[in-house]
Amino acid sequence: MSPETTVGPLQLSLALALIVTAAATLYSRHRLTGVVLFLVFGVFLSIYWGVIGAPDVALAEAVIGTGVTGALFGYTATVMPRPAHDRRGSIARTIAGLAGGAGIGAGLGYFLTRAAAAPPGGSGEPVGLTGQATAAVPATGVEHPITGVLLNLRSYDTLMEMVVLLSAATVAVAFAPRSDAGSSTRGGAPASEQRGPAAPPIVRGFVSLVAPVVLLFAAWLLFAGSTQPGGAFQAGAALAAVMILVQTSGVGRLRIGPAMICLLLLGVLAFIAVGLGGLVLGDAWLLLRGEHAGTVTIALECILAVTIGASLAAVFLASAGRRR
Amino acid sequence: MTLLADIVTVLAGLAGAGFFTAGTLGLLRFPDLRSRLHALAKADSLGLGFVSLAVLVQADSAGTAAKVVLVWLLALAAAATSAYLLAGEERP
Amino acid sequence: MSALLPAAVLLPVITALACLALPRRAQPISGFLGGLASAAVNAAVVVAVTSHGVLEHHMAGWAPPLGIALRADGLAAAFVGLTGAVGFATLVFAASAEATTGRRTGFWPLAMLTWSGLMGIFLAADLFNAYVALEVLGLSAVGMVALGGRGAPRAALRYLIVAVVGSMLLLTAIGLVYAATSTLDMDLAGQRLTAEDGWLPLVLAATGMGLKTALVPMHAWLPPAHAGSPPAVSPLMSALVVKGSFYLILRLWLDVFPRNDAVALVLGVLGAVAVIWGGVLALAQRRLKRIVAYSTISQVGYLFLAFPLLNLPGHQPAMVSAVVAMALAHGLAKAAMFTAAGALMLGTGTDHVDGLVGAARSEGVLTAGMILSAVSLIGLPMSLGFTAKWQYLEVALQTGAWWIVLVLLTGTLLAAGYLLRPLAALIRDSDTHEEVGQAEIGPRPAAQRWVPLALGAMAVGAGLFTTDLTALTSIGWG
Amino acid sequence: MIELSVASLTLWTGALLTGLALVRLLTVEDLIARLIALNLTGGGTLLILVGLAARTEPVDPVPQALALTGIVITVAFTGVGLILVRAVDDDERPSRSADGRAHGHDEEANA
Repeated sequence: MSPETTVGPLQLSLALALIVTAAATLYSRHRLTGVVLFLVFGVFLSIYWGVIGAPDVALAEAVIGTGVTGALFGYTATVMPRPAHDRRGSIARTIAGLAGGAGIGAGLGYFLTRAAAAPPGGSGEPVGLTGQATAAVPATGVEHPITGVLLNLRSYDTLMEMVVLLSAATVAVAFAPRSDAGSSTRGGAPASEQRGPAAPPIVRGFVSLVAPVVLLFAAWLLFAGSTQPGGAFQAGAALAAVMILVQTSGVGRLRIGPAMICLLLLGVLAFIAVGLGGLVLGDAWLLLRGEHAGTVTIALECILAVTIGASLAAVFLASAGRRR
Repeated sequence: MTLLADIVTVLAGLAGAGFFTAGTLGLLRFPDLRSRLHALAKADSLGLGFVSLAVLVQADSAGTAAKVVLVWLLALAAAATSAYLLAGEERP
Repeated sequence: MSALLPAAVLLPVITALACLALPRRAQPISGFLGGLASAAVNAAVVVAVTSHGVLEHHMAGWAPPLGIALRADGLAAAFVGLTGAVGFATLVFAASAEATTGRRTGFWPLAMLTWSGLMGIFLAADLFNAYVALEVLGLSAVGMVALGGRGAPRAALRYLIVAVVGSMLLLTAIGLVYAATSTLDMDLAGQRLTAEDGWLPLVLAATGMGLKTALVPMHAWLPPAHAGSPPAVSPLMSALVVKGSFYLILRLWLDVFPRNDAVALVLGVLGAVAVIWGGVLALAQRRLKRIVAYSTISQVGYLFLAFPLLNLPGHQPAMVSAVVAMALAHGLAKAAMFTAAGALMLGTGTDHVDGLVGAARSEGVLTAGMILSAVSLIGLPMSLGFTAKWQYLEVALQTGAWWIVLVLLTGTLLAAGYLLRPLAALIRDSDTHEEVGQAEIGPRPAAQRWVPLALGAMAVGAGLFTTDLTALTSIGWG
Repeated sequence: MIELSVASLTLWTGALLTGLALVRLLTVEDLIARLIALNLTGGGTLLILVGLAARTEPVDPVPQALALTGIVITVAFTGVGLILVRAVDDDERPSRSADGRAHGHDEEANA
């Protein structure tokens, strides 16, 4: 599905569905309908990414953008169903908002299309770094170009991105529910609150059935990443999904304790170690070439996946932990 | 062989589409939550079964076929559990 | 030698990891040591740039446009030095008492991550990498603001939304530059970007960074965030975090985007409005931390006031050193003022101006620190603030930009107004017939007294080294 | 169908999405609706990013890697946003969380 072909009915209908679901999500009356419509939007967006020839982004959007974000929103919206001051927006305001939004979007689209249509300044060669990037990928030890870019050509970007996740996890640790933060709980929270109310047996059965499958799926995603779409981020998010399922269904008991914090540190520490190794062995930070580059990348991806899973789970626990 | 496979795909696909439409009609027409859940859970799961069958026949390797069946089974389990949870919310 | 640059970004991250692993009691020690090491690396980078000129390090061994480069020229070295000085001083202040770091644990790792984000921006030579570093800075700054008292989470949430919208405008601009030049490296993009491709990304990036730097009319989020955050966080926010996004638009303006007089004028006018409007709002405030927060909005106006002058080819090197001097002066003086205000608030339990009457008698050193920082913020002679404004005046007079001269003078008067009023309250005795009682201040630890004085002295003393600062900022071009 | 390349369709969808979401982001009161609008703006911006650059035969891997990084950053911000929404909710509804105040007794540095 090369981007140059003209737009088929599938892409057009998906694009339309995206706009309509987005408008519905933005102007929904209740929080819960907003969250559910957001999930529908996420599904459409994942399919759209796949259809325009970006499978990695589609997978990431599905697992991270819709899966984990959906879980975060879903849980928070149900724990706080009614906003403190729910003002009924009138129909006129909704129409005005939609018109205004569409106007700004159209203006932005017009200027962007004009800018994109103009031939690239001066240099005649095709736009983008496709040629150079695909030529350089074999040296990175992985075949899939996206993973090659993420973990070798632009690995410093991915390291800083892990630092962003570390920052989010630190905020989660700071706002962990009191009973979790390991500090002396005054009078100790009631036992039931400690374990979280047990979900009905059918849910516990479903989770104990599905969790191993999703774990297997996460592992498969991780190792597929070197040859086809997949990789540490999607695998990490699938891992987080398992943790969230286990926590909410009461099958297991996760808390932001020393073990979780240890997992949070591991990923960035490993990445910096690889960076330092590149400096010591080669002559530049994060240098990763030669025959064992592939194995080091895979090992690093495993640790990154675990840390990404732990970070997203920590954020879920902090935002959805039972405090009341 | 492929002609037979194509015929099965087309028929199964149409049947699947039919059941999905039935499920959606049920959602729109039925009066209360529980009957809607009933319509959705049953019809859509069966529709997905037919669509999986349609895809199964075209699968090139056993691995892909197994994955399609796995997708269907997981979808069944998820549909049943979420329907149970939603039904549980509205105790009469 | 160039391997120093990634070390400057990653050492604070390693310290953050250590602080996250330790319980709250042990975090000040490890944070202090990590801050000391990071400040040493920052100093090493500044020395390396002054002796060796521009440093460049290709990450993972891939040269641009494929790989990512880190580059440190004179302009970057100046801001790296500012981060080292103000960052370390604030960490010393934070180590003095646990109350300075807010109710919850998390200040130390988040402060070090903010330091790492700042270094990531100052040393970035790749557009998308600068965006990711900006996100590290934004998210850890939001985290730090949220550690404050009652209103802090709501202010932090508002700041988060502002930070994300600003970054998304920048990301769209980066997409446009990549589409036009097929590279993400700043220098290569600068060479290839033509004027008719360049105006839209410039407008988007300038709006995004203006939003994150709280340029008027997009400033409403700043006072609750900076004033509401814990005493040790406010100096980091006003002195350093705000500089991160300003540095990015300055770097893009000088290296990537072609000349654009219209945008330069708009930024200059908005800067002028910010100087005056920020000053007027600061005059109206009754709480010390809010006065200092609104003063940030006014001082940021000075930074953006430089864009019309930056745009004139003949005067670019002089104007860049003027902007850098202004940024450094504001950084040092604002950190001194906010640490002093924080210490006073912890001592008296309130930061309302009337509650601080006569505090100078028992806290002379603290008040001296505030006076020195006021001298630099107002721009009285011999302080770095003064020499910065003097350089502005020189270029403005040469190019006949009279309105800038007028704004500079009005701004100085307004700054004098809103800063001297709280200082007067500190110094004068509470008259017998006034109902406002004498402020009793709990004894302040040594760090809370001497850090503001040290920073204030640096803000004033640095005025003597302006020629060295100009020499430093002109390394790499100009 | 309409003479329109996929890249510019992606561009137009991204632009419309960003426009709609930005306007709603600035006008809506409810915090969770704001975070949802933030996510939609993020999705729109990434569509623009890939739409602008994706005009080569195999889609250029670099913008895809950037979009992937963008998605992860958006989820990090959304997570922190939701943590803050819960913190705001705790602050502004002391009545409902009686024990919630139990841990808030230690001396607070007031704003």
